[in-house]
Amino acid sequence: MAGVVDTIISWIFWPPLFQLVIAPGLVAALAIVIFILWFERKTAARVQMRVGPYNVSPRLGGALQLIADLIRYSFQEPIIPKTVDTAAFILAPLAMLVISVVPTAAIPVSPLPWTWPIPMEHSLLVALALTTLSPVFLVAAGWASNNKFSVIGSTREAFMVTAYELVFIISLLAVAAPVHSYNLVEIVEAQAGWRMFAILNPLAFLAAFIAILMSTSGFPFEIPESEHEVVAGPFTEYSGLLYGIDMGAAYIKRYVMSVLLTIAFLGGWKPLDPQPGAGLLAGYIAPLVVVLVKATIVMAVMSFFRAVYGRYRLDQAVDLAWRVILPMALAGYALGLIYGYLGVI
Amino acid sequence: MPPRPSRRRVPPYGFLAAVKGNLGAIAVGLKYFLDPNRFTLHYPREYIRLKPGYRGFIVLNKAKCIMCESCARICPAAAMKMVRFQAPDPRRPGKMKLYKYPVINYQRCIFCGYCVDVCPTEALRHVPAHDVVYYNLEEMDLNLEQFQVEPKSPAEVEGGIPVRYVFDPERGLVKVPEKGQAGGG
Amino acid sequence: MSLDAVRSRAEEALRGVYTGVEEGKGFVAFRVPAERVVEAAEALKSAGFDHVKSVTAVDRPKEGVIEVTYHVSSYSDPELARGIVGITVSLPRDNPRMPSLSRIWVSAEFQEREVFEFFGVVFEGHPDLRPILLIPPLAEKHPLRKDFIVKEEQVYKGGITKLEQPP
Amino acid sequence: MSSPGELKLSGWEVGETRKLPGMDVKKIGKDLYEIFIGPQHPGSGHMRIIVRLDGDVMVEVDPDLGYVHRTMEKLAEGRSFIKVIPLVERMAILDACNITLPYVEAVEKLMDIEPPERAKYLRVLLCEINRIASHLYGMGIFGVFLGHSTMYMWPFGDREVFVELAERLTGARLTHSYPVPGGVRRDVPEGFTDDLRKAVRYMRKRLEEYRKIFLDNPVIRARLEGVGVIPRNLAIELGIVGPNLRASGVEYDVRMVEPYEAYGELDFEVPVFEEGDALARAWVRVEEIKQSLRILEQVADKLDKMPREGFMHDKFWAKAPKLYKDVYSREGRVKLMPLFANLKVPAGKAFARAEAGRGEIVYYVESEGKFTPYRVRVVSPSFRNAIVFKYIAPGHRLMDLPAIYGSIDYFPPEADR
Repeated sequence: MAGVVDTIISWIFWPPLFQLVIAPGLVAALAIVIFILWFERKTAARVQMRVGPYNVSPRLGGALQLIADLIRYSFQEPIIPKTVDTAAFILAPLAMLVISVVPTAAIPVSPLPWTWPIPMEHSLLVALALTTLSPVFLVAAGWASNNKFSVIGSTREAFMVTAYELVFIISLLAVAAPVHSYNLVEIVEAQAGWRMFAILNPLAFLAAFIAILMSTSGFPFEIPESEHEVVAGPFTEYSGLLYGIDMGAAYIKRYVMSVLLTIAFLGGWKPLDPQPGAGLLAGYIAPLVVVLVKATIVMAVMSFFRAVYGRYRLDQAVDLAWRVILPMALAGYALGLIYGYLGVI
Repeated sequence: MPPRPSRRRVPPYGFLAAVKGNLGAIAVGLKYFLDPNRFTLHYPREYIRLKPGYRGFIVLNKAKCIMCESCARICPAAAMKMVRFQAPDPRRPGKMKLYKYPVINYQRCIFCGYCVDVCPTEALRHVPAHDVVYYNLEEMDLNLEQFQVEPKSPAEVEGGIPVRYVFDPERGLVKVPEKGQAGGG
Repeated sequence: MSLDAVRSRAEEALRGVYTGVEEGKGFVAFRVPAERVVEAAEALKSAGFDHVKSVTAVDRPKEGVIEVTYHVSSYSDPELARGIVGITVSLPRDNPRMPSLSRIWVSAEFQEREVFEFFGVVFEGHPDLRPILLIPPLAEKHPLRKDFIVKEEQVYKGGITKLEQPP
Repeated sequence: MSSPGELKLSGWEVGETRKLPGMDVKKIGKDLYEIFIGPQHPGSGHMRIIVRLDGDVMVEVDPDLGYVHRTMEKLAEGRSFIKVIPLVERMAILDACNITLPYVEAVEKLMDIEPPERAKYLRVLLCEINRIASHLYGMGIFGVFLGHSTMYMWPFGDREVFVELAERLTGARLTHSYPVPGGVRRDVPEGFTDDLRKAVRYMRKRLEEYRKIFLDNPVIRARLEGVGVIPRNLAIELGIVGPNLRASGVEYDVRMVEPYEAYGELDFEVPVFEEGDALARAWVRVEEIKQSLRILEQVADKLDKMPREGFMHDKFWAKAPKLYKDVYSREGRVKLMPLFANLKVPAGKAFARAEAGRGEIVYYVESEGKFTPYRVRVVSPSFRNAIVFKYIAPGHRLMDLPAIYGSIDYFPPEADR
């Protein structure tokens, strides 16, 4: 009997599956995204003299509102207009969702080799490469919608890609330089104590943070789906579950990038230091929880910005990215090179 | 001193001001995040105890009505109209008399209060209720009997807590639960 | 400068063009024949009356005319701003046409479109003369003319009910 | 399955219509893209803006008004003079007193009466409360057009303070129908001036926070600075009104050039900005709120000192029965004499103007000596500002359209009348 349980546990916690589907992959992503959406609405409400979602569960402060929304989206009729390119219209959001989660397969959550889904040597590069895929499907969704606002929205997204992609990659490479490795585990292990890269290299950290905001259209860069100009941007024609997936995918992308940011800059699982031979709980679950909590805090800060900022104009955002953020990322990279040359880490 | 123009310019803005602007905006946001200032009225659970002067629903006191038609004449939305009855005159037996009383159609009423203000005998008055609900449009066209019944706020009927808002120099409006018997106003 | 001074400035500018003066409360209007209205407008504009506050048309079926009044005043001259001057044109009701003044006062452009749809006054030379507020089928009826009648409800409701005893 | 790829692009003339599955496509010009913003669009209000884009730059903007048109000028011809007040105030219910006041003044000019002193101050009081509420509303809409949701909620929340004040004064939150020919309909209730001073103190504090979170916010600065510039001579040429005019450096405010009611006796400034861009228009509104708060304080002091009498012209009130005076002394409510229902106004033509929240509103009232006006012409501030879309917006990027729209504080129901 015990053998069966062990087998089932080992199946569930088989890293390639667990990592991608449960945590930090799809299931954890959905849970955290639901929490973050609730948090975002409550935060905005607190700042804005309102109460926010409340009536669904007054005792929990309306925490079940998002579940209710999810149910509503699931049972709403998905309307597919006659004029859309049907296959692309349906496949784009689904592909976007899947592609958004995929980078988690390359992100380690524990230093122990048996928890890695794939052999780690250049995991930073793999994760970075995988995060850059989803804009293609956003553009496809807008183009397939055959709606003027959607086309404008997806064109804006295409412009934004030129703004954030380079910044994000360069600023993350700034942590690889001092460690002399693309291996995320080694990058985390280098950040012992308070020697986090966020503190050692704030320029690169800030650049990466802003790049995440840009890539997931968070304020002040909520440009592709800016409601007052292009209705919902690429998602104007979507309804029902497909719309829910569209919206969820952006947040899941933000979540995945936040996890990557946590690993690269915020010391990953760092207060914990699982030793070889640690069990499932101490060696896998506990570091995972630490990573997720840190990533959630990063996302919460991003959510708070919704209450403080408006949105930039498209050309201003691109201009800002190339003129301020990119030099900042390059300076961060240079700083990383200096650290690497001096062997500070 | 009479009004006069004053020419100004928008304060200039540089890089340092932009950094300061970012920090200032985030600081103000954080201030309200930690100490929110909410005016929200949780409506069916709470309701506002309206002030005596509020221009709410209108009720007729038929005993005071002198059938002068002023209210129906001044009504800008043609919501208030006179209904006419021919009935025996109690003072002069055997003679018929034309009675005229106002009725109101809440589909059209805009609550301007002209009728109440123009009534020379105060036969019409406002009641402190503004959230009365009707199930269909026909019900909103009141007849003479219905016009004399004082409508009640559904929140009050369902046991909501009456509150009132008081002014505060720090927080704008502060919601204060009001003790006391129902009705009033 | 008092209001009379504003008036005399306008009178000076319009000397020889206007055919009559009409005193209103809060404004003074000069009657101008339709052929010379452009001349009058140019004179007023060069006298400092730089914008149109209202293009007011009044339908007078008894006299068979539509009167169009341009109420103008000044932003740039604080003295002229105190008063309002009108130039009034009488147009025949069956074929009201007059030259557009929106070339001289751009601020009249939308208001001339409004008068066009509500009264049917055709402003010749207007850059973009189409209905602005109404849908085309309604604009063809020219609703602000007096022969477009809007009926309002009356004071009484229903007939008289007979009762056995007083209500 | 259909695909847009069926559209053949070769040899397609401008103006020619071709079929796509489910739609007809017309070529409007080389490299032009036409989008219809509104009337069912989150950023259009009750109007449509037809925009032609070349790339991201607007080349032609055509405001299409009239979606909430009610033909008030026609309706006014059919109803007696006093009934026109609740009618016209529906074009901008959040600015009700300012909008109706010039009409009342025009009728008063025709009747040759002037309201007594206290009534003038009471009108100014409500006008300034309305002006603040109207500016706050405009700033809220402006904020959300720029994606700044906090700047949407804050002014709307703080507007509640002034709406509450107006409710205590008049009994209605928005459509006050407060001024009537000869005077006003209510006197200030007990403790009102203290509440007013508290509200003024609160609003002063809040304006500082608005500045921090909105006007000094780098994102907002970037969006507004140099956008939608209306130079002084163009502003005069287009005949725009109100804060937009004053943001372009024109010193024109009806309260200043032709002081009506009690404005001539009050001490306040009319802020004028030089730049003429969207940012200056936002600043003008904030500065105007500050001046309105100043006026409110002065009016509160003045009302406290004044005896509680003289809220209606003697022509109407001298022969009032005892009941009327009782109601007034008990509730502060001014009862209307029954003759108001059939007010006969002497024949004549009157023109009146006032500075409403969004700018100058003018009325032309013509009476033939009957119970109903012969002609009521009203030109509202938003209607005069609508021309900005056509002449200022082209040349900007599409993303500037909400910034321009919000900055001119355009309010479709007011423009459509």
